[in-house]
Amino acid sequence: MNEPNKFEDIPGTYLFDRKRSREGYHLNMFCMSLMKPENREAFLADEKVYLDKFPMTNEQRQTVLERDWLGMIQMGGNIYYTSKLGATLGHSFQYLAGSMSGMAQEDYAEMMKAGGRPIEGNRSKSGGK
Amino acid sequence: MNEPNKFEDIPGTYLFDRKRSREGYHLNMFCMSLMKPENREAFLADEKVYLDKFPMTNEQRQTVLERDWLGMIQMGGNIYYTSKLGATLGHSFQYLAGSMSGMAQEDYAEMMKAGGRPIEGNRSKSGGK
Amino acid sequence: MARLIAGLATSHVPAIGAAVDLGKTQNDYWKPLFDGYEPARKWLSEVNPDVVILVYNDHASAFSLEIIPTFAIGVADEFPPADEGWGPRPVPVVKGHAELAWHLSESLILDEFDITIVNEMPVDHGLTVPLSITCGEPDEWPFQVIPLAVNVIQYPPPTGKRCFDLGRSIREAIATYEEDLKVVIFGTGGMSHQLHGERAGVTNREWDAKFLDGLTRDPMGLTKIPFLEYVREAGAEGIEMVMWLIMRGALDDQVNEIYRHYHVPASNTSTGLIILENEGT
Amino acid sequence: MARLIAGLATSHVPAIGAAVDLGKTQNDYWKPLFDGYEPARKWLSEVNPDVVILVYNDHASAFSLEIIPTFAIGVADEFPPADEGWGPRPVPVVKGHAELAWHLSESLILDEFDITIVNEMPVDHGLTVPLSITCGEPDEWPFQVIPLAVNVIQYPPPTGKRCFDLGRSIREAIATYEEDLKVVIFGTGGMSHQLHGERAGVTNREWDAKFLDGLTRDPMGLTKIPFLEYVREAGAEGIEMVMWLIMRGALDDQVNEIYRHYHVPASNTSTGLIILENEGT
Ligand SMILES: [Fe+3]
Ligand SMILES: [Fe+3]
Repeated sequence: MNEPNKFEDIPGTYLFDRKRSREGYHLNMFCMSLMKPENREAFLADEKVYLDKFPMTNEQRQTVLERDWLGMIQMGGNIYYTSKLGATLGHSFQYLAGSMSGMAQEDYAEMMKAGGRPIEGNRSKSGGK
Repeated sequence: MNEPNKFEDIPGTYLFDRKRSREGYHLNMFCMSLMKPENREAFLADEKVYLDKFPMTNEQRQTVLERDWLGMIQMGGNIYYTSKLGATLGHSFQYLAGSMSGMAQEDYAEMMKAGGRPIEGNRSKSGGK
Repeated sequence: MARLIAGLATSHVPAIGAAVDLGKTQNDYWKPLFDGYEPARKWLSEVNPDVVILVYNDHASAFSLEIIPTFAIGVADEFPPADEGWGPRPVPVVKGHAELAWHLSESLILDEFDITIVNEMPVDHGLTVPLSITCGEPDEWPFQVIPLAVNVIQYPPPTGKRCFDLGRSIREAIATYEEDLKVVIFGTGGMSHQLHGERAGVTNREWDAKFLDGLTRDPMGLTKIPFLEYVREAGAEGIEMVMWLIMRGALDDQVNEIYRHYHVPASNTSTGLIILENEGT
Repeated sequence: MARLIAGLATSHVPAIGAAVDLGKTQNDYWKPLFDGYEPARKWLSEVNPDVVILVYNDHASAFSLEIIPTFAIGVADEFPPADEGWGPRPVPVVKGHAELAWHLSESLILDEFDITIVNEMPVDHGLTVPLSITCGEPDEWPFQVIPLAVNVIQYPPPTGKRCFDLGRSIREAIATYEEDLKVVIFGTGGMSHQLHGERAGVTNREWDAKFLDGLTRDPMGLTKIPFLEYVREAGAEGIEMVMWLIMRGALDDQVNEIYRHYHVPASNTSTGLIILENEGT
């Protein structure tokens, strides 16, 4: 298995490599802009108008409007950027993590309290352990 | 001779080391601001008001107002920054170089055409050659 | 002469900072974690360092995709807490130590580390949470801080070996600084955690324990861990632990482990804290 | 496979760019200099590279004292000419080669060079003047450009040896890039000159000649020149010549010197240009 494939073999994990960095550039820079309170206000006042300032794809734009946290990651978003959108909307990292892994926030929180998602069974798609 | 003294031994030369970088920080950042046309206009419209935005020392401020190009360097200015003030005022690098070395622009230009300032006699204060 | 006497590694989870800021450190969820921080606070206040070199990663706060330095050293007099989307943390401004930071930068560059020197840098949870963990809520932080920011977000981060070697060079740089200063180095981030994707929330208690053991007794072994293993075994964001190797590289070969604390979870994360002292001190 | 076939070093004096932009290249002052550039233009158009890796220094344009990267690689698709105080130069936008630039950055970081990766970067005379020198005034630059910016303004710049070694690592990175590309590397800046202080205008013809000779025949010797010698012998701003060593490090041990041109003055500066080809090409 060559290097990129080795990373793709890890389940549910999106390496923020050059491909994703280039693909997600404007999506991430939109999120970055939300570090300024005046930009957060402008975004919340009219999301679509604000999003139009950033030349991201329509699909990326849709993930923001629909709060599709996993979709953002799959389209080149990086969690440290998308978490700034999360914070703007009042969501914690844990809320986002639950959403991306397809769990209700309470179930996700319970899993973490019980010691987290087990590494067993989550190391490899091909190896299956 | 220890390292810093070795540099100080070179005549008419101001190593842009940490000491000068710290001393000249705001003077240089003022110059940097002149990369934007609107800032150049604001500076030219009222130099003193514009300079007040930058927390430099009064002595540094005076060197700007008096076009004391050597003084700027002696107070932590760096030529690649002060040249932006030069450009704003329509001066070339050669004009600034003449001024800093105490020569009329024509005399300086003639010296350069004749091959430049000789290295002989300009290597060392102590060694004298 | 400046003396580096100890290293401390700790997680820097933003939720830990929020627990402090919102006064929740004594509730059922957070008390076990914070109780474990008490001995570290006591140790640090007794050591009473003049300067802490704080190795952390910026989480898209001071830097963005516009510019991604591998290693950045903050040489300013002050570093304000960053606004990460919910307003800046209500913690004191971080005071730098410009002279030592410049000395480090110079020494490292001349030793062939390609440092980025930074004068303007807000500091995010990666830097301020370790201060809250180790100092509580003082009006002023009790020491000066030199921020050393490492890229671990954009692939590729520096290798574990490069990080360890950077620590070695920091050790030499401190030893040649003339002022009499007591210095402690922090490595932060980790432990096993993943914040993104369907695998978010993964933890690995055994791997973390091995890492803590290795940090004390076999750091050279840890420098051989490949990037792929960090991601697979410690979660994608577990790669932050390469920063602990900078701390370890700055210490002597032989160290005394003074304290260790491990707790799961803090929000999405396995947390750890370890204190290592040079034997001579 | 990508192939690095040659290196070119040249001064990047802003006044040379101004002479081009103002149509003065044929007057008495500038003609001798520009006549000497003709053979280089001819050579480059015959080589017709796909990509030029252009090693230069930013002169407080993209970066300021806020952030000072030792080595920065531009990975963007485009780099606009910078406004250095008199408006941007009227030259084409510089087109990058993002894929190769990212490959270089990755490869260099994994090889323990602590690169700063940059997506937003106006490029100043340090980058655009060498393009004007070697290409004249086309509507579009005839190749893609990967900017590699080196700090030589704030002390300390990287050592000559570190620069040479970076070149070595660039050579290896290019050799592992799969697309079939013809690559040339430019080292820019110099030659002997000083722009500031009472000693402004100093030049050193003998030292420059020795440097040019060494570049072809004894580059390892050049890597041993200490910073102090550059400043003393080649003028404070002559330190830019360490960037020529990155170019040289990227070439084979044995090279053929194809062309050399030396002229004093351009404004305050001794100018030089040299073309070196790998023997196999
Ligand atoms: Fe972190
Ligand atoms: Fe230059």
